[in-house]
Amino acid sequence: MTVFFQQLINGLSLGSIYALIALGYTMVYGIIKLINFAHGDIYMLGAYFGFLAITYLHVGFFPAILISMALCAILGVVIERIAYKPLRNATRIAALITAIGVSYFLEAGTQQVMGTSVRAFPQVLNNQVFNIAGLRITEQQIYIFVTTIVLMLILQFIVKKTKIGRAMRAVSTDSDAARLMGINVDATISITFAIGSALAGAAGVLVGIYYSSINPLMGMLPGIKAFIAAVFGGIGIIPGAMFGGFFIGICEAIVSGYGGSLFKDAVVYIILIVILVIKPAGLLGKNVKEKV
Amino acid sequence: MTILKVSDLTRNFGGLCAVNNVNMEIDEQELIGLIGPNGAGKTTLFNLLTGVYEPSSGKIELNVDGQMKSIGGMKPYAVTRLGLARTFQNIRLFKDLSVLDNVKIAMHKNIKYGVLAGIFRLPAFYAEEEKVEKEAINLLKIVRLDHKKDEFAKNLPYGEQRRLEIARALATHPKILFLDEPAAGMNPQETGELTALIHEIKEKFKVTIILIEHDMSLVMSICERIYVLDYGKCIASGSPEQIKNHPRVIEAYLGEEI
Amino acid sequence: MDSKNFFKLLTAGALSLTALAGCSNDGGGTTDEKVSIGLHYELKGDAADYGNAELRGSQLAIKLANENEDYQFTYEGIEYDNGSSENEAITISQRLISDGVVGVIGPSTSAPSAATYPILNDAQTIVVSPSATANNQTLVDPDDPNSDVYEYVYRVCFEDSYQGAAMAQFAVDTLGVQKVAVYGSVSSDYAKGLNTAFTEQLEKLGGQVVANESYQDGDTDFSAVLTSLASQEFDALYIPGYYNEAGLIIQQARELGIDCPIIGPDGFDANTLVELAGADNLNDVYFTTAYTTVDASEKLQAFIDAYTEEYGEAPAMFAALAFDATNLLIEAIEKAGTTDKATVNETIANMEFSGVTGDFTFDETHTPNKSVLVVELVDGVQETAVSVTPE
Amino acid sequence: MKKMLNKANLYWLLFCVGGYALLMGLMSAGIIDAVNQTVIQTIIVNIILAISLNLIIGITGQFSLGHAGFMCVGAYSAGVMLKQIGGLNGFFIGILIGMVINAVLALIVAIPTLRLKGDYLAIATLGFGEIIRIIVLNMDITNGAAGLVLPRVVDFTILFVFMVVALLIVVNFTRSAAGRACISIREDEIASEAMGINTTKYKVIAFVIGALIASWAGALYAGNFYVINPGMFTYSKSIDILVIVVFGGMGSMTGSVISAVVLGFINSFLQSFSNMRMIIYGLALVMIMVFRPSGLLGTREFKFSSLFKRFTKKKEASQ
Repeated sequence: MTVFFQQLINGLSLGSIYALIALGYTMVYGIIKLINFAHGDIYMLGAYFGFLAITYLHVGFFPAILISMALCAILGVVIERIAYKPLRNATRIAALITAIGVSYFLEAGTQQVMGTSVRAFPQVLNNQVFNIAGLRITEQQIYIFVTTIVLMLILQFIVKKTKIGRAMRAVSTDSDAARLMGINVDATISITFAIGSALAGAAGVLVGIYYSSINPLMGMLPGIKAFIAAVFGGIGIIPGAMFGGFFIGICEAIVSGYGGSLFKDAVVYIILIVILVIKPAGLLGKNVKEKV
Repeated sequence: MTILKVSDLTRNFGGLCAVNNVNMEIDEQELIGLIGPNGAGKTTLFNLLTGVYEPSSGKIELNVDGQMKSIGGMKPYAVTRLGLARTFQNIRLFKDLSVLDNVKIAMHKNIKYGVLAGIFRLPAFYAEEEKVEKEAINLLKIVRLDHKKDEFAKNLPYGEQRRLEIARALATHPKILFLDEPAAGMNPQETGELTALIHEIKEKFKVTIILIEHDMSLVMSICERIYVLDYGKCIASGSPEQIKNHPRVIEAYLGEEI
Repeated sequence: MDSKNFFKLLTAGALSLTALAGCSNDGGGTTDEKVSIGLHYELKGDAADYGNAELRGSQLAIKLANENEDYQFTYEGIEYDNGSSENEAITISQRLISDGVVGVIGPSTSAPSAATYPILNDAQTIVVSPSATANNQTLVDPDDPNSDVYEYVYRVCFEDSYQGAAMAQFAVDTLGVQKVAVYGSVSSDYAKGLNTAFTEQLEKLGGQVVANESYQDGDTDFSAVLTSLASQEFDALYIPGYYNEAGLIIQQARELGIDCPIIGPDGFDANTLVELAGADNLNDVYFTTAYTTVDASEKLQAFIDAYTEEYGEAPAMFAALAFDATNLLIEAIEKAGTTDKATVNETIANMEFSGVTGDFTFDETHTPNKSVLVVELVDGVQETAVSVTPE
Repeated sequence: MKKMLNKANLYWLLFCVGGYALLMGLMSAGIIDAVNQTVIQTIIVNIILAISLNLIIGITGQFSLGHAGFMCVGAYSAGVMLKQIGGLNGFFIGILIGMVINAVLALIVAIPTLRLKGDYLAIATLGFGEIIRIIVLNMDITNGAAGLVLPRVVDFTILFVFMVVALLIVVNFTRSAAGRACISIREDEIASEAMGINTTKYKVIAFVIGALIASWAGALYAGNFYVINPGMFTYSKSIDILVIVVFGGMGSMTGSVISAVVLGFINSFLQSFSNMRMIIYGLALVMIMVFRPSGLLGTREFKFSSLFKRFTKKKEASQ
């Protein structure tokens, strides 16, 4: 039983990271219905920004994460303006291909600039270990979990209680109507990209600290997993993305922990498909039938 | 002879009862009007009859070769195959396809060659395709769109799009034709033409027609019988004369001119 | 912007890139007779880490050769990126053939290699592979040990089965291990080949694999599997795989309190392993390799110094292997005194080569006869090296 | 029979035979060198993949990202049979086995998931494709991650014939009643169903045909390119195919063909740029989409009949 709870803790740490990436996916999707394939690469760049900040500016954990979030936010907005904005009225699949192009560009560009090899992420946290009731919890895990929860609460506050959050919800429901109500739709979309990318940046730094290894292709798989997490919880729904992220993290940990590490991805996909077949709009999503 | 019988039909959406215990009995080749204020449940009733929604309770029966067959809850395509065809309130043409293709698609259930015959271009393919083309053009002639057969549906003016929807519905060889607000957005002249067209179709195809319409002059001039819906309930039915003077109808339409 | 302008833009872009490429291909040459060597590596994509390390090794070898006044030819490396894709590897091989190379160094990994060999061999172009370690990789049909060897294909690395068996021998004989947990990669045939050979030899010597877990290359979270391993009993943990994952596994394993010896293949041999695992965690860690910095030979030390000076970092095993592979080809060309491919090929087949990863000749499968060294790490530093031969 | 020999069909036949003869001639004369021969082989495999995916995405409007999975099954069926039986016989038996497996798999995938819409369908099919790959990765007969090393048994003629047959099937399907039904699903599923079309049935048919043709592409790949391993059939492969389809124009088979050719040569051209090429490729994708979001051809098709029309019109004008 202890092993099971230990796996749960492992899964929560991994799930926190998926959840942070999934939030960005879900926000962008909610507002312009774009599967932003490049989001996983923003997360990767977040890790590199953190790496550079710690290595060359010799900053600590919190400054590193803030620098990385700020740079990722800027990057997200720049990408949106250059690559996605011209396609706002094109088919969604054209926008998707653009996102794939951006993803290739960021990956190959990072390989070119930073080199292809794996970098060891500098350790800025003491790795103290706490033993609680036979369970091993590291200081890093606590940092990851707490940072994730705090960021999510801030996000929830922004979306639900602030003016910009209201604008985001309005644009996501009906961007034309929002424009008529005097909302600056372009600015709102940019802010959504900024927030989503900042969260991915934070996830990048956290993952760097947790696993102490970063490389230019590290964003591909977590990007897909996070998208699955978002779909799983009901894409466009913020609590859904959090829930999906945690669920997938825990699921992977438990499957690998019990000897199925080769099938951990397969199990995630199977659960996803089953959920979608039973509840086509995701776990927390509402089934909206098209009006005839 | 009864062709469609609706008994105690009810549909709830959450707490809202959109269609409440509606009973109808429609004879062959009747021309029926379905009226009521906005939100009365007319389109929901259409959607129930054509299989888009499943009834919460109640029965819908269709006369199929002399037998009354329950069709409530059947899939829309199955209902269409049994002889019910419809148009949509908010026009649902295949916008990026040609006018001719719109009609051809609707003839699908009557095409007698399979997928493989299509892929390998067996003789049946050529024979059937020729037939389909001829019939589709004939239908377009009836709605006076044959000269526009190669245009994209989305490029037609509004009135013509409505007529194309009617032609498309006819292409399924229906026994009952449901028209959801066919005159919406038309000017008086177009409405007049439409009235003539509906009469022509009824005579030519021996088809039963049920239409939802807000244009009372149209309804009163062509419908043989009228059902009135309000808050999901059928509050009156009868001839146009009877409906005009029915106290509950006047109440429901208070402020609206009949 | 209309389409006309767009195409103008595209053309302009393409032209400027062509110009750029023209510049970069212009290496400094001194003599007229330039000998082209194809450098066919994974510079982007999943295996880019290994490909880039090898490219540097090859470039250094060519640079040093051109500085060597005893050599009669000037060498030029023609680089291509196969993007870690087998399909691309084929066209690149054909490009190299039409570029008129004498020989090709690369690719780094087995799958693109398998796609390349038939083409290069048919064109009688020599291939010296730095790191295609798969069992029977140099044979026409790798599933049939009796099939013909590709006449023009050589490799300078061990075969997987050889060093896997050597590690099992060392574990039982020297470490006195009986029960071993294996946590290996399934993404590469390298790791799978090692795993099979290790297990076979271990069982032959009376040992036992008590747990067999797997990961995929690119994974970063091993805590789940290691947590369940930590609750089992074993004398050693064998990690057949490369340093990128092995480094993290060692770090996470030590943190979870797995303090038995950790053993692995030459895939451990890179500075990245130390960076990822942390020097403190690298005690009681052993790996098989062909070359070691312990009591480094003069030749090896010279290579390490030259490499460090050139690139500002210590070479990984991949760079050393590529350095040897490239030097092997260059030396053969010098020795044959011609760029005639058949003659050079004959020279290689009978050559006694002395490189930074050991002195060797080729056996009948064009695989080197090198002795396996087992290196021990103490605080992340190579401490001792012993030679092992599997029985 | 008479109708089959109409003008357009005749011209297509001439076009195919002529194209084949021309390419064959250029190859044997050495004007098309080895590099470009391989590029052409790759393009042919990509054309088959693209049109089969186009049938699902472009014609029927079902966003599938699991195509690599079907290709994987085709490749491994042919690969395993090539190992077991060997030669062209083994290859063709492998193709048949691959088609049977793929038909079954496509049905298993299609029936539950095709109820899903848009991106939900995309991610569910992506999941199925990955599941297939993970199973192949863990099987013994497929030799796991190492994959299979195979002899080359396919030549240009076989590739070309398969491509023409695949094109013929997809184009004829699209221009038959069933194809019209599929297109109507793409345009408006509700209206389509109201017109008496069993939308589920036609989605499944299109999906199965697409899967079968994708399995040919996989088999041809295995028989032509020496090596197959599970790493080739990740979702990135599905995305690569999607890129070809979208770049050519969704719903346009002509577009898919042209796009496969153009991207194939762009890619080959970029090989000379060594490690800059993925960066350029990514930028090119973005630029192409920004400037031509509906792809090269949109939904337009090349037809000999419209060529005649234009020609006769010009004649009339000149008279």
